[in-house]
Amino acid sequence: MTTANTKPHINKTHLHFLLKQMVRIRRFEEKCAELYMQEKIRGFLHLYIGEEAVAVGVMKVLQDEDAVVATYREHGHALAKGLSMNAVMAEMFGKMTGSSRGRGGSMHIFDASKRFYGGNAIVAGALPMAVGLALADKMQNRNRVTVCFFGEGAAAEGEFHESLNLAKLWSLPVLFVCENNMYAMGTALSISESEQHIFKKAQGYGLAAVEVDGMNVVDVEAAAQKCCSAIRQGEGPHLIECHTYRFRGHSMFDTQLYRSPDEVSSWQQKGPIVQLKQWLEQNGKLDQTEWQQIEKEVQQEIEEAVTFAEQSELEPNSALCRDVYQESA
Amino acid sequence: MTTANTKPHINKTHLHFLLKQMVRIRRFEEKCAELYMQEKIRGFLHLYIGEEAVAVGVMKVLQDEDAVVATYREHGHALAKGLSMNAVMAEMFGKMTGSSRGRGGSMHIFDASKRFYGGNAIVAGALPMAVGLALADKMQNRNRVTVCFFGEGAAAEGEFHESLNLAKLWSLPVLFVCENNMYAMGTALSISESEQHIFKKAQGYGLAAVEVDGMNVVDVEAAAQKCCSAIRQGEGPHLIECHTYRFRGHSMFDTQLYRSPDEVSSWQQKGPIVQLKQWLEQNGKLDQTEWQQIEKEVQQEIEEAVTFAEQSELEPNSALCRDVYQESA
Amino acid sequence: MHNTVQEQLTYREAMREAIREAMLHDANVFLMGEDVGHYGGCYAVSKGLLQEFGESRIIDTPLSESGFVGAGIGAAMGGMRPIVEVMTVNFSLLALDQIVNNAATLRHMSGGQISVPIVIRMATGAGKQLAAQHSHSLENWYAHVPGIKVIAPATVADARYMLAMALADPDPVMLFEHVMLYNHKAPVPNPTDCPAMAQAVVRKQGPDITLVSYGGSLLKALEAAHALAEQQINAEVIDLRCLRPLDTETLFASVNKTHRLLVVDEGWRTGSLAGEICALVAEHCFWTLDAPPQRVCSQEVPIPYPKHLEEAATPQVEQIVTTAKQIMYR
Amino acid sequence: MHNTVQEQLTYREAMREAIREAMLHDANVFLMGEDVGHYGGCYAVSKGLLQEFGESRIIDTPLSESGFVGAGIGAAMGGMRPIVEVMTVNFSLLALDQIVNNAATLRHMSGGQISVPIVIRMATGAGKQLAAQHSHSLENWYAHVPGIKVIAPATVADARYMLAMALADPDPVMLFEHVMLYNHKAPVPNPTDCPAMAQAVVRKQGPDITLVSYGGSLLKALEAAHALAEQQINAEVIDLRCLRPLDTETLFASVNKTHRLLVVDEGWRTGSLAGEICALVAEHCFWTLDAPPQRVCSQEVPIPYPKHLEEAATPQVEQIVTTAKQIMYR
Ligand SMILES: Cc1ncc(C[n+]2csc(CCOP(=O)(O)OP(=O)(O)O)c2C)c(N)n1
Ligand SMILES: Cc1ncc(C[n+]2csc(CCOP(=O)(O)OP(=O)(O)O)c2C)c(N)n1
Ligand SMILES: [Mg+2]
Ligand SMILES: [Mg+2]
Repeated sequence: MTTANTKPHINKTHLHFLLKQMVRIRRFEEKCAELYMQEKIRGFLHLYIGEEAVAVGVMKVLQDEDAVVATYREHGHALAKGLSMNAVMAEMFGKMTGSSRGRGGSMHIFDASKRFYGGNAIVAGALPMAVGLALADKMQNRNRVTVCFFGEGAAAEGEFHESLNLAKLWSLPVLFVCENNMYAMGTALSISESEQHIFKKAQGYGLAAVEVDGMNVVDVEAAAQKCCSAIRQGEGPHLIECHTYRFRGHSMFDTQLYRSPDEVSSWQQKGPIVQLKQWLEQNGKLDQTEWQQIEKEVQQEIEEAVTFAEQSELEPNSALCRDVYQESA
Repeated sequence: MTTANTKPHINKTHLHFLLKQMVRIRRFEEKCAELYMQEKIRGFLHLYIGEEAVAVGVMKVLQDEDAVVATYREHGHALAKGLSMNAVMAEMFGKMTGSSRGRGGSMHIFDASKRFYGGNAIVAGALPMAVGLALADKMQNRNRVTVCFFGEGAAAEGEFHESLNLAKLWSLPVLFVCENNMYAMGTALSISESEQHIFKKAQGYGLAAVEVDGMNVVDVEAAAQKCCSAIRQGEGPHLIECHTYRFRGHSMFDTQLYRSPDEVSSWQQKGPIVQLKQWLEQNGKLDQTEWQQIEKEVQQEIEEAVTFAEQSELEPNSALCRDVYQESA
Repeated sequence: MHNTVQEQLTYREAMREAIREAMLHDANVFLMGEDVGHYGGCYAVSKGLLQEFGESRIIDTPLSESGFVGAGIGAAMGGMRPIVEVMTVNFSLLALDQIVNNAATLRHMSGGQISVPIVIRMATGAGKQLAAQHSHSLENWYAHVPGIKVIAPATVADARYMLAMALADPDPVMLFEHVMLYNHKAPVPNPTDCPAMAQAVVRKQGPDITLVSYGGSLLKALEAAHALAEQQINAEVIDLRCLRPLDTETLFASVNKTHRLLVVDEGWRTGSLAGEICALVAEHCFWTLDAPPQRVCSQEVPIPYPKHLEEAATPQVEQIVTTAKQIMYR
Repeated sequence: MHNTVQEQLTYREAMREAIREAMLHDANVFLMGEDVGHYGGCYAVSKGLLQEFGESRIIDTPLSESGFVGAGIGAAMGGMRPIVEVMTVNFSLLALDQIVNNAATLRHMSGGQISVPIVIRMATGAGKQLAAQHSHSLENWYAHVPGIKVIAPATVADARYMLAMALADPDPVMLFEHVMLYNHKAPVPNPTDCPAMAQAVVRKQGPDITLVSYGGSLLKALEAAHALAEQQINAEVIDLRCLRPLDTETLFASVNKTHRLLVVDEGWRTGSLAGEICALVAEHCFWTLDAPPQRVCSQEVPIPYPKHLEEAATPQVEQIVTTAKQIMYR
């Protein structure tokens, strides 16, 4: 790994930015859950609540031209990568102004102009795609990073194995970020992996890998910073295993029979937002007014997004079959 | 691993048995190559010549009720597991007396009564099946081992990853034997794996694994012996990586542009048969007469097999669609 | 026996009962798949079974479709009777090599030595706004493959009884459960009233036109038939039930009576199973047909997320009615 | 230009020339797949290309079908023009999720933002005694999927020119090369004489019956047509060339002229592309048909190893002739 100064420059502004990003994601998703109950959002809705530090920490070190590939639990990644909340919310509503023109919904948020490549609902199915995006960069001599987020459950799929091997074999600029929230739907890691340390699996491919507290946004950012600068210096793919936890069910249908409320609440106490907020407060870097200001701005952004989504148009039925092939082709 | 006495009991009879088994396979396949040129055998023909020590060494430690799952390069395994040469040769001829009634040919030799489960032509496609056979044994409380042979090329496939994880996760009685002959068709290991030590990959699953000189039949047998007794004592799956080399092309179509004749001949000098034969001779355990006797017996067995295959009947066209489903069903 | 008060069950409960019964009846039966245990099944089919039968028989697998379907095949070869749940048909693509190249071929390419008595269950179909990667209907692909059998129980009764038939079959059987059926509730008849696995069933008799359907589309076809009846068109509705092998006898008998065919199938139109049915009828009932055979299928588009577009993309009752009337020249 | 002395090429050489030309013409084109480099391609199509273009553009991949097909999709999204060779259709099952759930859906589910201009080539078909796991013909499966296009060059000329059309297409194109065609030799016409990618071609004109075919079966259909001609049956032979989208215009025009249809297709009969063609014709040309549409397909059996059984399992000229005569009531 590089010896350059990779310690992120942590000052108040920086930390407030991270905090606000996490709050944006949190409140946005709380709103989504509400809208789901009102049946304005449908399909599968997978909330990221509790895991915000991962997306926010990693995204902080990316440049605009770096690419992100995510899963169906990707609202947070989309917002952190710079997609407008309006477009993301409209997508959930299935409206034409949505980031995917309403065709994708919660699981398929895309924005090519922001190099945000989904929103992919087949577990581990996007890992090879991330490898390919990085391959294109290498072939075109572009110094860009492709970051690929996936759950610990995905590590059991053959695609994980094939993708890590290809990435290392061809020394590609990919950062694999495993969001280890301990469960794949209702299946605990202990009943799905014989080797439960995902980062150790990376060694089977000679890949540099680390694990990090995924509830601590600064730790995540620091790890991502180190890995990304190594990648930019041509040191090939890296993997970060982020230990995290989802506070809500897998999707809106989950009755959570597989874990205890105690387990959930003990994780909630070390939640990424509460943790950072407390630290800032205790260190005199966040006062009541500042906090309220953050909440207020976020609230406003969300209200606007809902209004935008509500007022946007649905695609007419006559356009059903557009965008199956390129129109002029 | 078990502390029981696992060192194979090596005496002259034992070594002569191993030598003869390897010679049987070698001469059988030399004959097959000849018959292929005469167009009596068709389809793909993958010769095991050079790799005999692996099948012979492993099979020596198996019991009748242990299962074997192999690849399309499986003539040696079939013969070593106790299938009659007649049935294997007739299979190559596509005759009704063949081990698979002629339906499978060289790539699909089966004998359920011998627990020989192919003959599988999709690379890595049989690994999950081996896991399942072992699962059935575990569920039925049968103390049996399932041995699964595959090439080093197969280790790149997702099925390798999924199968090793399942086997270890469920602590199943499987022995994975990787026949590392350095090439997958024309693709050298160095251009297909970022981590070229296959046995090290097993660690990513917490699986016990060793590597062994696959040109030395006694070493292979010793390793297999150790692993199998550990498996029989409930210690779960094991993996052996056997370093070996195929002296012939991948199949009969291979022009071998990807390796030098020098490389081939240097490996031929340490061939499994020549090595054991020399050792026996140098230690006064094999004289000229004994060697000729082996060759003669093998020759005779092969001639009988060819005659048997030649004289056997072809399936009538009217029976084309039998055995697609169970007849009475 | 229990003819007097017939039990009411949902499709989901019927399937669960079927699994329970199989597990109780044969110690070699086990259920394996993603989230079948602790989670209770992605569509709650197996809820409670872990508690009843324990972890050795209700096995939560890792996300490894190829691996655990292949392991099921091996276990079947080793004497077990696995019920493997692949959560949905969408993920079954990852296990297709195991199904097509192993399960379907082993008996034949071993010259008849090897049986693979496995049942592979999966949810299928659209209707829940799950978008392009989660709304496939690929029963037709499986119905194309010699060596496997394919069933699609469309009624609560069939959900209750067809699994046992599949498990009794010595060959691999794929069982498709349409996602929109799980909440349907109906009384469950006696097992003896359930027709054989490979038999199509006439769900409604009628002389005017034959509507052929299966799985998630059957109820739409029946609803359309009722709407048509109000317009004095008396349709016959056939539920295929078994998609491989096809019960062409029942099919042809109906068409030879009605002289008209409309197939309703949620698969994409081109290359659909509906196309196969039309082709079979055109080949075998050509001279008795009074109009071209037609089909109502899904539009040629990855299924979109919004409700109105999902509905526009998949077969709907109104469309069936309109097409049937066209076929009747009405 | 080079109209005077026409070059003779084998199908294999034509495909190689097509790849070479594409590589020379566009620096973003590269070839990737198992054994395309050092080995020279499993059917020797890419022999010599590694030497000419180097390891950065002729990439030998590990045995990871899902991984490298997915990587090709990603590379296409990243601005490259990958030609991905999946050795044979048999192994493409392992990459099917990537093709169906990613390549085919990305444009639509992103609302039109993303193009996946990839060409995926593979060998297909039986005839080389490779038995059950190595003899599939699954073009019909791919032809079922909206979002991808499917082509099957059956002639040396099409092998020479269709790849360029596929690469010029902004959408994913699957290209099927039948294993029995590689050694066919024929003169190569001018590129300008090559019809558009999605156009079916009448390979032989005739008023009596329409024979429809593609890929490895085309030559059998043509041979059958010549045998029929000797018996005063003048068949029209259509080469579909593009299996998705289908050129129904050419197809219907021919059937409306001949009033009779026979489809020849190496896929298993039930659920074959031939079935789709029959269904389309039954739907659209019903009133002009003078006989039931028929098909000659593969038998419903995993392809067996012995020559005589492999031949019995797959379409043969004699069978085409016999069936055509039945359709002509002769
Ligand atoms: C190939 C595949 N199999 C199964 C599913 C159904 N499924 C969706 S999410 C999920 C759990 C994934 O867990 P993990 O990778 O840990 O991600 P998390 O949801 O915890 O973020 C499952 C089983 C799927 N979408 N794709
Ligand atoms: C899934 C799959 N991909 C490709 C092939 C074609 N193929 C057959 S053998 C082979 C090489 C396998 O190499 P390895 O596993 O090392 O075994 P070896 O032949 O060296 O014994 C390839 C690429 C196949 N049969 N299956
Ligand atoms: Mg998880
Ligand atoms: Mg090898």
